Amino acid sequence: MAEMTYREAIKATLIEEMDRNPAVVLLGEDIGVYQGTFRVTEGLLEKYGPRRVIDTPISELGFIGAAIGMAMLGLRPVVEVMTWNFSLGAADQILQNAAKVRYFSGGQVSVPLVIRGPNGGGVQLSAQHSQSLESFYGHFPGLWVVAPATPADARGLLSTSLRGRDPTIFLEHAALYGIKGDVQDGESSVPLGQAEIVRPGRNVTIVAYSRMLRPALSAAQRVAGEGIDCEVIDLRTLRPLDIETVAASVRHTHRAVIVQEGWPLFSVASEIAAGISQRCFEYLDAPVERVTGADVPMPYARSLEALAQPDEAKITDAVRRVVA
Amino acid sequence: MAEMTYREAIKATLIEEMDRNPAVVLLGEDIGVYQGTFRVTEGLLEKYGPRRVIDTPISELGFIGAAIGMAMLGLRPVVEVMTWNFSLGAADQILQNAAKVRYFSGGQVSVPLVIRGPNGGGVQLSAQHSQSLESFYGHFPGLWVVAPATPADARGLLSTSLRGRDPTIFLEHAALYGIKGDVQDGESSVPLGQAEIVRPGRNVTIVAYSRMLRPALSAAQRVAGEGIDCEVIDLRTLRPLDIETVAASVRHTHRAVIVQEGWPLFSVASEIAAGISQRCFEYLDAPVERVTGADVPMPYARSLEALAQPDEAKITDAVRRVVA
Amino acid sequence: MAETRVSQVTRETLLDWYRRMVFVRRFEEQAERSFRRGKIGGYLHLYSGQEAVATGFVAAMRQDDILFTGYRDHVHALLRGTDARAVMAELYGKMTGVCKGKGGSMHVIDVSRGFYGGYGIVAGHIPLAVGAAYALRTEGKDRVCLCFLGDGAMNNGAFHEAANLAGLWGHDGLAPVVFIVENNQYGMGTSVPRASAVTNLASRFAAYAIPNEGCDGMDPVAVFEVARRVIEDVRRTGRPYAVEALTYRFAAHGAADLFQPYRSKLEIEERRQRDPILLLEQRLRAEGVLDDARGQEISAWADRQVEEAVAFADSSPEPPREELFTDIYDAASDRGAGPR
Amino acid sequence: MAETRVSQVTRETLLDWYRRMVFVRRFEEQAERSFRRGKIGGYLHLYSGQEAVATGFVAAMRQDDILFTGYRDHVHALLRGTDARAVMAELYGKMTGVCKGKGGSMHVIDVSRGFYGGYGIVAGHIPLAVGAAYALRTEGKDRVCLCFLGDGAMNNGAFHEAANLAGLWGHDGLAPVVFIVENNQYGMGTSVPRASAVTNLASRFAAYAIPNEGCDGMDPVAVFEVARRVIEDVRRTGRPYAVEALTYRFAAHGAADLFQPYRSKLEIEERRQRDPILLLEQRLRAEGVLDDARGQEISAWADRQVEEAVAFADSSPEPPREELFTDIYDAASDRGAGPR
Ligand SMILES: Cc1ncc(C[n+]2csc(CCOP(=O)(O)OP(=O)(O)O)c2C)c(N)n1
Ligand SMILES: Cc1ncc(C[n+]2csc(CCOP(=O)(O)OP(=O)(O)O)c2C)c(N)n1
Ligand SMILES: [Mg+2]
Ligand SMILES: [Mg+2]
Repeated sequence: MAEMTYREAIKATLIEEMDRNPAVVLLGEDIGVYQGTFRVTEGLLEKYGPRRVIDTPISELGFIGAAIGMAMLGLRPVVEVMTWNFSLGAADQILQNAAKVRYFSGGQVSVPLVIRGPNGGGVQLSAQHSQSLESFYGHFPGLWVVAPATPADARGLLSTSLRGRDPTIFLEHAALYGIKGDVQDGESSVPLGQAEIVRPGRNVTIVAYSRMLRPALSAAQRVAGEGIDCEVIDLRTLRPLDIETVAASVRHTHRAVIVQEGWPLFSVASEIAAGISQRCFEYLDAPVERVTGADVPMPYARSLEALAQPDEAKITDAVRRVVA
Repeated sequence: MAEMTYREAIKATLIEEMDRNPAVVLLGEDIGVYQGTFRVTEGLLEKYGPRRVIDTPISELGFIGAAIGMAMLGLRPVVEVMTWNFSLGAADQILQNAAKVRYFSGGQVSVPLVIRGPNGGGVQLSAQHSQSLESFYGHFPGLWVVAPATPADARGLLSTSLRGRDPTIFLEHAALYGIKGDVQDGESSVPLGQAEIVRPGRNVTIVAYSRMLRPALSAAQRVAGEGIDCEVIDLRTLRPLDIETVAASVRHTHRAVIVQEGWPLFSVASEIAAGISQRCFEYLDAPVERVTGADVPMPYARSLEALAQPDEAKITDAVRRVVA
Repeated sequence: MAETRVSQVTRETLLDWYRRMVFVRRFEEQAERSFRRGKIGGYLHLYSGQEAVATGFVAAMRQDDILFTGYRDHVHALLRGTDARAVMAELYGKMTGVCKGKGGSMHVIDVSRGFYGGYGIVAGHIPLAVGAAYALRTEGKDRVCLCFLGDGAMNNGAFHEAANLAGLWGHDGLAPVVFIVENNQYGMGTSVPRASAVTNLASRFAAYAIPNEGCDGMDPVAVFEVARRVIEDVRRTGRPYAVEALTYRFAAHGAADLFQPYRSKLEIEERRQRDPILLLEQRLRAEGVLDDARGQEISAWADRQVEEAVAFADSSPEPPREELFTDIYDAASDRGAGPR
Repeated sequence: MAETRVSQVTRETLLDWYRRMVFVRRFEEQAERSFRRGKIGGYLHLYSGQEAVATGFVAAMRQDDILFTGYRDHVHALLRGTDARAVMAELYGKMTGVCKGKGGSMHVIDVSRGFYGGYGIVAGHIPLAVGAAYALRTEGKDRVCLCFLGDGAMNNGAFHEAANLAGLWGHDGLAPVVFIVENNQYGMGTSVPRASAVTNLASRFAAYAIPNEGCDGMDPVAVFEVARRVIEDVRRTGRPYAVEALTYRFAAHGAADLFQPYRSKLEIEERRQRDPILLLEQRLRAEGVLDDARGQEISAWADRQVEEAVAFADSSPEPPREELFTDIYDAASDRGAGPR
């Protein structure tokens, strides 16, 4: 066991895989000479050289498409998108080629590709730079969609993704890079598609992932004082979605609150709420509550941005509502 | 009242608006000389000339971006995407500029833009050409998302969209262009954001839209013989979503089946199911059933494609399940 | 010219090319008939008229080289040696198709022959080809990647970004890719001058430091001479190269297009005067390599091949329903637990 | 040169430009200080070093012309005459900001001055500018649209597709747009030769039939001479034109970047020898138009302007919470019932 930051956990995993597998190459804007916008790839160009750590032009469509082609021919590219907002320019390559070529080739072609980078908002980057795109990518079959909340999961889920043979949307979060946590030594891999109960409880199930796990936990802490015992589940993977773990929990708590940073409509929260209502129809004692980002483009002003996002207080209120 | 096809209804509306408003211009691939891939714009180049009917290169990102710029400067562009699948190349322009510039400019700029074309599958176009993208576009605030199922609604919703001052994602369906229906003479406008009860009933509420309305209606017909009286609702608009009309219906039917052509996860069906479960918690007699497209890239083979899509039989079974 | 040809392309080779070209033309004609009969669904894009381009380039490829193209892809597969029966079965959506009937006409793919497809989004395959070329180079071998694209595809951003990456990586010898622009004068109904600000398409590659030239896309020999030189150059240097082949599409853009308001019957007739198969036939007859008997023999052989392909496709089974859910994710990685 | 300048740009004008350039530099320096103090959040991209480019071009614009640029946008607004207080208030996220504090540094927009912004996605604004230019032409007036972009933006597909559309529409006189490539040598930490296969960026416009030339982006007079000629040409013809202005960014890419491993302190120092403000000051002193007293006067005036802007921004109110839900859709169209 060693304590490391979320950033260090990702970097350590990249190094581990690059050392054991020469087919792993990194591509992205300013990941080399510049050392990475969020310093995740710091020093890797010096360590592995320009053929394996490739600085790219501002051509998301081009280099993500090229990475798909590399993967089809046997390399294992890991693309860093400076932020997921910029991946929209490459949506066609990700959704039409990476997610589908195995299928329309009748299984002849694999695309062992990981695309990683920060998702979400919270640091006043305003409308174009604060999007949470998991519900969008998660809608498309052919992709894996992962969103770790802790250094240990960042490490475990990334190493699983790097050894898989399918395209993985690996959603990090700028607000998490600096957080610390224990990570087991040596290789560690966390299976995709398995949620984790991070806090057992009896009265209410709170479902969260990525950056929202911490306010969910502190809200659970907070209401514990009021005698409300919350079970907190970290989804960790959004596609495939481990709805069973969530449903099993709600079958004994009878109440659920879902927390997500992104927009409400046609989202992860919609699916979880629908899945719970369907699977726990006989068990629910109250309607499922959803705490999501406001249905607005993200404003720049600090005060408005705060209003637009879920936080401990909003989660706490929702918990109180479901037990009321 | 005149009977016309869905195609004719759209074309008639375009002509009506182009005649009354010189600011309306059309852009798209092969909408002019070629007369439109689905013949919706047939003859319009000859009628309005090349400055108002603009054939574009295969540059969705470029000409949709240009259309946004035209709209910002006072024109009212109507973009035809040959099919919505090709809009993925322009996702960045649609989501980052069209949907957000009014907001981040503090209301200084409007983008009165309609992007229209066929969405969905069903004619063996395989994985890259058969997507239903409404759940994707509907996730983003700043856009209107419309999906008419009848000639009358195609006309009414398009004319409302063309007079609005916001970007509208207007989802037609290749399988519907040829269907006929009564359309009232003269101007007609259907408000966005209002679902319609197309078949009143007492036992089960079936929610559908676009191409799925017809199998939903025939399923209702079918089970009527078994004494199951279905109320069928056509959503018509997906953003904003008229969940209230749906909830009001379920409050008296106590049961619901949602039908959509698209993929299940993080979708319109997820949101409706969640919304019903929340708003009709005390009223539901059975879990909400969802009939959606299979969670797979669309296969080419006719038999597999049929398996991947909702149809009357699948809807009928779902209705029977909710009343069982 | 006569010398060079004779020196470089033997009469036997020429005759062999003629045989192939007649065969793939018949294949496309049959595909259209099957489409009309409802045996083939979706979109069907025929290559008729452009045969000399793929024939010349594929002839210049090495067995272990690879290629990518768009949706007008049947002939590229056939020329690489993919069994015509498996290609026709794919168009018929049968389990015996190269892609198990899951891809259809726009996604003919045969990795065993280095043919990576077969893509339906215009220009969407170009970045793949550039990345694939990079991967080939990192193997330390000297394999080359061919990327066929249309004139219309050049106006798409995917082309621009991929071409710039090829130019950049080429400076380090890491982009062994040949761009072959099949300029058939139209992108659906839009002629080159109505879609491209500059009509000399080869010249546009200068913006990416990619050497380029044009060639007569109706003459397989002319194409082959350029192809061999260019491919070997790319193989040696690891730098990209672009060739614009001037050609013409005789068929409609897609088999579903019943009329073609964007061009006149007369134009098509004129272009048919330079039908690549006709030109080659005239040359072979002039050289006495081909006579009526030989011609009929080839024609009959081609028809037989095509008939067999159709019979095979027709009698093949539909994919079983389980196929709906296979090939989405790696079978080795169970969906519940994720990739291992 | 001396003659031309004197003939075309009076000493008074030059002095006025100097005043503006000193002012906008101070504005940026203040913005950085406010960022360090946590008064400004998000990303903050400074224009320091590039002032001559916007100064020369904006000076050559007509009142009713319009412009678009990226996220390095404060100075373009200030030079067009947007109140410095409203710009600073925007950076502070206040209700008195040009965009009511909703846009921030990357989205400074002032439509009343023809400044359409202010966009955060690299190259994403280029198609907007081409469409805007088309719209201007359909008014039947002769207004022109300026589109500033970075060297890095040219490698993006949005640039390619928009430039091709401009070239195409320009053939019909429907694309009165001037592309101004502010080549500051880097896109974040990636130098031009590491991002672009071809380093003569102006020359890349040939692929779109867009006439182009380069100019010294450190000399406002050189920029102005080119700008005036080019803008009038575009105004007359309705055809696009491209200018590559060679310039340099003295500040870090963004104020948050603490170290810059991609370039040396020495390089920056050398480039500062050609600081556009310094060069202009030397010229004005040489011509006796500027002396110490005048210099201090201007410096003091600039500081006062900036202080006022900061005081205004600091004391302005945050946007009220209702603002969270306004400006998403047209107020006239009620969300429930849709646009009317
Ligand atoms: C991005 C995208 N936009 C539009 C289409 C529809 N489409 C299919 S083929 C085609 C024309 C392509 O022309 P070209 O590149 O010249 O190839 P050709 O068909 O002439 O071989 C178009 C517009 C598409 N498949 N992809
Ligand atoms: C599509 C996209 N990719 C990446 C980014 C992150 N980013 C912001 S500015 C920048 C560099 C742009 O360089 P250039 O175009 O030369 O403009 P400069 O910053 O030098 O003025 C990058 C990569 C972005 N904003 N948009
Ligand atoms: Mg073509
Ligand atoms: Mg730059």
